[in-house]
Amino acid sequence: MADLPIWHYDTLFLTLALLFGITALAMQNLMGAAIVFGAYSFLMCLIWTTMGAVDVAFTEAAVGAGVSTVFIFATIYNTGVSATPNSPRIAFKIFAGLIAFGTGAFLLSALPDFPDWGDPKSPVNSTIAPYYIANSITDAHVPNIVTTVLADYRGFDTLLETTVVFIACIAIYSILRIDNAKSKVTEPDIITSPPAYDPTDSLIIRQASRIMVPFMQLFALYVIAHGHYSPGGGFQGGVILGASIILLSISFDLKHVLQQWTEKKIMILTALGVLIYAMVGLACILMDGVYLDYAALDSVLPGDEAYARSHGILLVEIGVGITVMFSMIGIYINLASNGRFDRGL
Amino acid sequence: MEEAQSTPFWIVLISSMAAVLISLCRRAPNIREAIIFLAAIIKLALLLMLAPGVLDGKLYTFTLINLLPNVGLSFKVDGAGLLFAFVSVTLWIPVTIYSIGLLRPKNDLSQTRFYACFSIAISSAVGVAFSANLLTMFIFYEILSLSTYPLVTHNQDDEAIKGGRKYLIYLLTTSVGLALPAMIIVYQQTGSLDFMGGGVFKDQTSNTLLTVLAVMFLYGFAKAGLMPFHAWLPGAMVAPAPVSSLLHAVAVVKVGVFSIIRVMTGIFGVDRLANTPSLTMIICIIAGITLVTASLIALSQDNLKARLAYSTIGQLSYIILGVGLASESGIAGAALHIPMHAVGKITLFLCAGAIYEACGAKYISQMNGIGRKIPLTMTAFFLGSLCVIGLPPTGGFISKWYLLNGTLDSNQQWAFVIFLISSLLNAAYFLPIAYKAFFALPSDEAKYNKASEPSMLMVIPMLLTATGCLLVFFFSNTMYQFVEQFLNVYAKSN
Amino acid sequence: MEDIIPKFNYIVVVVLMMTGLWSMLAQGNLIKKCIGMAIFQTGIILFFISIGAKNDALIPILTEGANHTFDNPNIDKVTNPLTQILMLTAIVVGVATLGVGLALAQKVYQQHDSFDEDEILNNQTK
Amino acid sequence: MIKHLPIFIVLAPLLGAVFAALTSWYRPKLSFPVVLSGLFISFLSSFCLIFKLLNSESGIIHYQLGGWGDKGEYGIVGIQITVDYLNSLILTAVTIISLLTAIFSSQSVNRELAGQQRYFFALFSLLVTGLLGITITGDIFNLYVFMEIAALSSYALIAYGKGRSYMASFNYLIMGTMGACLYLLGVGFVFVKTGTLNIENLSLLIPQTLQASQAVFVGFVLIIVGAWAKMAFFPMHGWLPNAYTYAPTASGALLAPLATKVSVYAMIRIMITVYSIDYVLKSPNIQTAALLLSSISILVGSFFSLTQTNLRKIACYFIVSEIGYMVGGAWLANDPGLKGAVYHIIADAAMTSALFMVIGCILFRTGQVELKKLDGLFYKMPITFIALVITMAALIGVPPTCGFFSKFYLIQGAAQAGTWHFAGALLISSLIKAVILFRIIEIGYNKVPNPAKEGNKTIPRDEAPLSMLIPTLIVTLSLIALGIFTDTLITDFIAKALPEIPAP
Repeated sequence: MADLPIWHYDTLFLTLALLFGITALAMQNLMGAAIVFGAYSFLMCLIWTTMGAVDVAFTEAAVGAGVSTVFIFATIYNTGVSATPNSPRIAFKIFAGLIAFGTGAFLLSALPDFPDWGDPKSPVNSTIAPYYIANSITDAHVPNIVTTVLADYRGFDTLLETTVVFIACIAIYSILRIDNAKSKVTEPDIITSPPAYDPTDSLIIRQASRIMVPFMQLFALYVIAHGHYSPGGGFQGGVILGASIILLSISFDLKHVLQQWTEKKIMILTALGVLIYAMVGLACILMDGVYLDYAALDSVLPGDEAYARSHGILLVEIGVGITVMFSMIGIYINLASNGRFDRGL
Repeated sequence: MEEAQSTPFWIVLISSMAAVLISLCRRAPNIREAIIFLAAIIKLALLLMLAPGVLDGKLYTFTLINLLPNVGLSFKVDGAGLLFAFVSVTLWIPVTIYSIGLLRPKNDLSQTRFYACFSIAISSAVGVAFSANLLTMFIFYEILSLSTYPLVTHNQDDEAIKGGRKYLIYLLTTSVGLALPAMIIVYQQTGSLDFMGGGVFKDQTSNTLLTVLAVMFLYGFAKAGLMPFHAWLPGAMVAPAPVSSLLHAVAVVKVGVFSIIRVMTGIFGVDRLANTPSLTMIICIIAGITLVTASLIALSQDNLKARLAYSTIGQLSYIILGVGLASESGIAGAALHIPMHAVGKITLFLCAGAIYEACGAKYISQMNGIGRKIPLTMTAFFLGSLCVIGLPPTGGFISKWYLLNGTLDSNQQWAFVIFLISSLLNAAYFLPIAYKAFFALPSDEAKYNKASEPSMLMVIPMLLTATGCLLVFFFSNTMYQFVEQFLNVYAKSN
Repeated sequence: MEDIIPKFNYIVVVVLMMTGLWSMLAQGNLIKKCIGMAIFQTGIILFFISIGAKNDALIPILTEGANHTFDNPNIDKVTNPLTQILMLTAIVVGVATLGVGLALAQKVYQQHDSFDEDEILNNQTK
Repeated sequence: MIKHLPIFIVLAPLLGAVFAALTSWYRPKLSFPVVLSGLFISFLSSFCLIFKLLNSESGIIHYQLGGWGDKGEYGIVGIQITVDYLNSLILTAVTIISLLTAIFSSQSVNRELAGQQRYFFALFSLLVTGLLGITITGDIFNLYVFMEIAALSSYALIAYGKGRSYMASFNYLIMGTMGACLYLLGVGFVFVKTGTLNIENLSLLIPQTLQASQAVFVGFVLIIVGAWAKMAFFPMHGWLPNAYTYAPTASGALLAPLATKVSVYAMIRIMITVYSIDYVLKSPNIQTAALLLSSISILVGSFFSLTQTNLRKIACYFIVSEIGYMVGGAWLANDPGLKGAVYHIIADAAMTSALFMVIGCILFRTGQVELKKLDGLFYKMPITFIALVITMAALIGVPPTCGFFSKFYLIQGAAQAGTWHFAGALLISSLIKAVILFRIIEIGYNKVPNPAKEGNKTIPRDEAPLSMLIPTLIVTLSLIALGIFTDTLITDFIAKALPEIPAP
């Protein structure tokens, strides 16, 4: 078994992840399911790190295990539902099981056709990818290939990805925000009976987070700015910045955060991030380049074409960071306060 | 001898443009009706302009736009088409006069809609007459179905709605369910939908397919009223008299049979028909059954309009049977029977409307003795009956003559017998009406005491068309010349 | 065993995804549906990442090292960056969808006082 | 600047949305014109591109983002957007319809969503961005991202309807995400064997060297099923009727005509460009299944529409049946079938748009669209009613409207392939729509006593405002115009867009 072409830890992690995933879905208690789901996400981060996908793992840690879990918590907190009742639809469940089983079998039918795990000569690893690895330095002076591909080679995807975050933010505001003019809505009674445990009471948590938040924010800025040389970039940094504010609101009070971050501020900044990205692209057109061809900016940015690309990447990463940070805050505020912007998790 | 000319297109379009103008003049009835006459006269004039050329053997063609590869919105004027268009437009004038007489006194404000739809219907009838291919024909056919719906439901009472529903369901279901797929199969098989002399099918096309297609077309153009898809016609009789007379004696039903003539001659080809006994057999049997059954049903109807409707169903089958004979004189008879029956039947329907207006009588049993009160109307009715039965000196005689000739030409003696039986039945259900009206004693003297001829605006058109029944007999030769030109193009074997 | 071990990752991926799929279809609870959706998505991400993995390779950040130089990297020893980019996008899309889904679930809860699909359906038809 | 037209198509509505979100805080009145101008630029660009395309020799226009083009042995390393004969038409249709719908919606949004319309037009514009992106992109992963942009904004647009729309939107979200995930997984399976995501590079690889690969085949099925879930194809259609019925008028009017059609386009693009007709023909099981499902879809949609009493629901079930037309036509995999399917994308977009606009007009004036309560509609809103009748006639397939010609091609394709159940389903659905048209006419026109007659109650005219009526009329008249110019569309665009398929 010594020359197996895979990592031994991975098989273990994978099996564990599988267990966690199934447990998360099988648990009756929703809060428990959310926690197990968070653990599952962390396990995934580990797996991806061992596979060499540090940027993805980083993002998953911030987004999947961090923010997503908080979102689910906020929802559960707001509704006060802790356990799912046993829904009696056995026949339907079996039917759905058959569908899933059939699909799975169909997917596995392609198994012999797949390249072995970790094969460097598989089509995926030998078609386009080598170009990126070989040329990232010469094209943009950026050692972190992921950053180059993200913001330059496939920069359009990233612009759209930022747009997706922007849309999610607007969408959630428009879905959840209760119109103040008509807010004679009767308050759901679950809010009047919050869970027995109130996190705002804990002194330790307050003090700890008060100390942590500045460091988190500093770290996030570093992640954005140093994304060219180390794992990270706009997304990760943005999410961490957002998370620092979310942490504040969890440990202190949502009201506190709400006073500072009004809808107007959040929306304008979120839109601004996308705007920066799109405008950098437009600037390239004005400078006789193609859309998002940062090399065209070499007359305004310092350095040669490759450096222009490097700086262009930094500019758009800042845009991404702004959008992601404020959308995360916006989404959290809405989910946590159920759109009423007064109190909540 | 084809000649490209846009006149056919304008002829079709004029009455549609008139429809637009009519709907703009809703508040000025005089101007509105003047527009109709003007449109009709222009249309007639343009038709007459084309006539000499057509008689010389010219085919006027015009393609407006290509709709599908090889198939355009195209027009082609030949003898039969011109004749049909001529009849529809000519009869439009008396019917309009009659409508004015009928509707104006009622102060019915939906008259504008009535006239507008009427004009569109005339447009599409002429469109069918001038179509150069199946697609164009189908388009006008459908426009006709839709534009006549408001006319059928003009009264907007329960009965009218019911009749209208039946009308649309029968016509749309059959055309979409049968004629459309048949057309698509033709296109898929041959890549063409043009009406051509020898038909579009290649020799190797199987006879079975052709037979199936023929049946689909026969029933698909349900306006021809072949049984069992005939029930819409009696149902549509709820419409006002001008509609029943022009549309359900001339335009709509004749469009149905005209379409079948076109398809049989232009798509299947007369030669192919004549050489495929199974094909002609099926057409003749369907038409023959309808012919006899409809005549028998007509005999049993007491409602005058219903009797006329069943009579129409029977007479339409004459035309289809004529085509099914696949001989030159059979087709000539079929083509001639369109105008001949048209003038006769329109007279009868106008009379039926007039009788109802004058005496309130709907049922034949109520009509004893009314001839003395309304002699002009009943005289017109008598002349119309003669024409439909086919007795000289009316036009019906000529067309039936050709049809009977056709049966002998193609050795279908049984069809000869059917024609004769049916003509006898025609006489049996029409002549007693006129006889009783003039000679029987009124059953309800008091009721009809005050009855008198309706307004002159209604009487004059009736008399005009009744005279027409006689005129077509004397000018039948001119009409035959048109038909001959059509036969030269489609029915003469090379 | 010899056939399965080199492709173990694919099997785990398929099982994970199908669990998520089943959960999206069959679970009556809206939150569970959302978690199922997230698990389905991580399954896909895992699939992409594992096809981009290489044996004994380094992370896709170039350094001066024994195996390769800064300017002329040894391509077989650097993990595939492309699949990672794609999955970064997928993660972000995933969290956006999850957020919107949870927001909708909250609204549904406000109306029907329940997360259970059957109960909601009963409420609506009432 | 001409060079950059392709990117402006997508970028203009995106920037429009961003600016609209920004201006909504300073000058709320400006948001709408900003979005409108974005859509207008997009429309102009796509319109100009058609002419550029007609003048170009290759019949395809590329735009490589970031300047990353073909790098020899590696293939195309960046993201490329392409305009060719197939998608130029759809781009124009999407831009025109979205522009008209935006004009149409301004009044109804102000009324229905009073006080909450802040982000509505931004989301509207973002949805258009997503749809245009799906159409224009030349990269199968980029397509996924655009798909999600369109999907996320449509969830929000539907949820604006309040009330039952939340659950409807949630169901759509689950089904839509499932579709997108299946699509992404399919992309993964294709990617495993090819290592590239560019559609052009894939189209060189798959049909030639990877015919027999099971992974590529599984990927194909997954992508197709994912697209099916997105377009509400039977049996994954459950979300659509509720979602589009409970959405606000403006969202429905934008989503109904465009969202599903664009997914159909994506499916056809994958089928004929990434894979090939040969590939489709060599998987006969899938083909048979797809055709059967299309027929069922058509019949289910039609029969359910017959049982509904709400005009909007009826219209939604029409969409389900029309999807069957297009999927079936594409999977006939012969020349007339594909032509019919592509033509029907355009035709159906126009028809559905007209239908939902008419419904919007009625809703605006009367506040409801229950079929039973439409009595006397003809006298109240004559123009709207006539538009409704024309639209229904087009849906039935009455010539010379566009619905007739698409049906013509589809039935021709079915006849050529010998798939009679499909032809039968098409005809039955036509007839069912005809029945519904009769109902509408009888209720709207004949049910009340004619007010024009003396002695009957008069019904005052009350048409929708001009800003709603004019777009409705334009779209309705385009149904006839499209029908008349069928030949131009087919020979100048669609025939050139499709690969040569030899007749059997």
